[in-house]
Amino acid sequence: MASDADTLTLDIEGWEGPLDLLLALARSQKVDLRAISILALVEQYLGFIERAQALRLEIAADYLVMAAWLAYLKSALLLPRDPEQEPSPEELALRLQLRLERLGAMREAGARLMARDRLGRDVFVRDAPRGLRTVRKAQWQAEIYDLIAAYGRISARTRPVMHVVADREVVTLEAALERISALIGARIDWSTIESFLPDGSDRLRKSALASSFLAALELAKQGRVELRQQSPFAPLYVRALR
Amino acid sequence: MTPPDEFVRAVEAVLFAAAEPLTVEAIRAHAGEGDVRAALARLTGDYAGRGIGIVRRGDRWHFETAANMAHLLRRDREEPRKLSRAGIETLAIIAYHEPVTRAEIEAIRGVQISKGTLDVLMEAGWVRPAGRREVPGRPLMFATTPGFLAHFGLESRRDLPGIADLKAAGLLDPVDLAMMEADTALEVAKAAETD
Amino acid sequence: MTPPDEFVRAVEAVLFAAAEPLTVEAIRAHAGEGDVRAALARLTGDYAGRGIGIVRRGDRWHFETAANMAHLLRRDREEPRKLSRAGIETLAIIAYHEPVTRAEIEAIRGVQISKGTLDVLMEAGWVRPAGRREVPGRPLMFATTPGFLAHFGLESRRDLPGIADLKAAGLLDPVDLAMMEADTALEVAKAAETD
Repeated sequence: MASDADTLTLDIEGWEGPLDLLLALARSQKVDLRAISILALVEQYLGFIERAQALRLEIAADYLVMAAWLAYLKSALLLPRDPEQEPSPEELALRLQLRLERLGAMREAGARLMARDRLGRDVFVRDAPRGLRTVRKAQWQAEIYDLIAAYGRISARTRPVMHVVADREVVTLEAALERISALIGARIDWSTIESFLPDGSDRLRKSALASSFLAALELAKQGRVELRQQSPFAPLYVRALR
Repeated sequence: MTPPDEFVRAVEAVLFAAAEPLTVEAIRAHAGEGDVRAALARLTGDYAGRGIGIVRRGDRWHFETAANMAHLLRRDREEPRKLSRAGIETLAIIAYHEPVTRAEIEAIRGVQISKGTLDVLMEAGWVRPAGRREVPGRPLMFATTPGFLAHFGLESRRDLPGIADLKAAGLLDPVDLAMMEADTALEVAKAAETD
Repeated sequence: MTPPDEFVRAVEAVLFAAAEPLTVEAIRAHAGEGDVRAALARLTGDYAGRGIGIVRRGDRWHFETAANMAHLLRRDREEPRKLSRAGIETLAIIAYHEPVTRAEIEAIRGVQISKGTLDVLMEAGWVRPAGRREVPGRPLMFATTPGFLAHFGLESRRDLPGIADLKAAGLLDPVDLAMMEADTALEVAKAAETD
């Protein structure tokens, strides 16, 4: 099995995403997709990504996300059960297998479709049919594709393509963090978040409020402040945590 | 009637699929070695009394509908005609924006439309006058018909793909845009010439 | 074999002369009153084993050459449009699952559909927009066309290769986007933790 995996070229470009790569690896197990070993498949995938990384190939983020998820799945399958966990690792493994089966089935179906006797390649209609007298006076023809392609064409022609976002002046999160960190030590009791806003400048008020709110959340996460609010949309209070 | 042998079947298929009447040599070039004349004689017999048949015109052979079937087919035959680009664009604008006036259509298309364009759409039964807009000049508005929905297999106008769908399908590609603009410039130039 | 009666001959001639596959109603509009279905059954029998035949594609009928004549006729003919792998898979997914949304196609393939893939299938006349799914966002659905059946020589979607087995194996069940999204959410959560 290892040798099969080795023969796969390390050309990440050749795969249409992680699921495609997983399907190719699963196929290399040379068993029915319903009988593949998910653990072995996870090993193969992680090994593949490791080798690609060792060769310093650039790997798209979705491959790494899949690698992280598969690593998680592997540990969940191997570690003692957590009965609370929903869905169970077995369920997740089954879903992965089902997705591979489904993709595999559609790939095969596509190949079988393409191999059929196709009109214009294998079977033919008359090359120059004479056509029938039409029931209506003139038979104007157009397909739905023509219609929507035409609208796309008009929209593309008339729609501005460039979108320029004006560089707006804002109060940055860093500035708000600095300001609240500096002020919070001096306050003893709860203060509203608005009381931390810089004076004056009505122009930047909304931006300052948004940044200060984020800064307060960040400081709470760091365990430096605590937050209080009576009800939704009620004033938000901040106090240093001691 | 005994079933035809392989060679007769081949001659039959070749004659059927051909774009024009074929000589015996041309038939042989496709059907392979065999007695083409005998096969043609056999086929002529097989099709006697049917709705279609094999006929000889000079030294060429072809399939034709039987002569006494002509009344079903020949009378007032009109070529199916494909809608012009101006026609399909105008129809698309009406479908997406109805009801619209002619001036609005021109504003969206960025090009004037000729009177014939709307006439064709109405003749096809896809577009109808839909009242007048209550602005100075009271211009006529246009909208699509149930026949339009039927022809394009739509249940309602809401089934038309939206701008986001078009974009996702690659129908709003900026690359095309450059090409289209070139086309439009050409069209305008041509229109100016013919005026 | 008894010679065909006038009505069968008329149906035969109409089908032969038509530029595209015809529905029973369209045949009747030309051939006049009569049992069109019986005539089609009779003709199908008459042409069995010949070099050409009458076939059914969806609810339409047409004449075409027999499949095993391909080797004689294929020469000097252009290959029909070559589809990319993504195009073939997308077409298969639409045909076996129709109607499906773009998101469902992407969930099965595990990758986004690149621009142009659906476009090419629609341009080929094999795929069409087929209404919207009544879920948030009202995404457009896609389905195959009569042209798809005609091109791939299918009497109906039931004739899609292996469709009965796939259905029995549960591989054509509606795509559970929520389930796939749940997996993805987990993926992202895990990825965030490992960062």
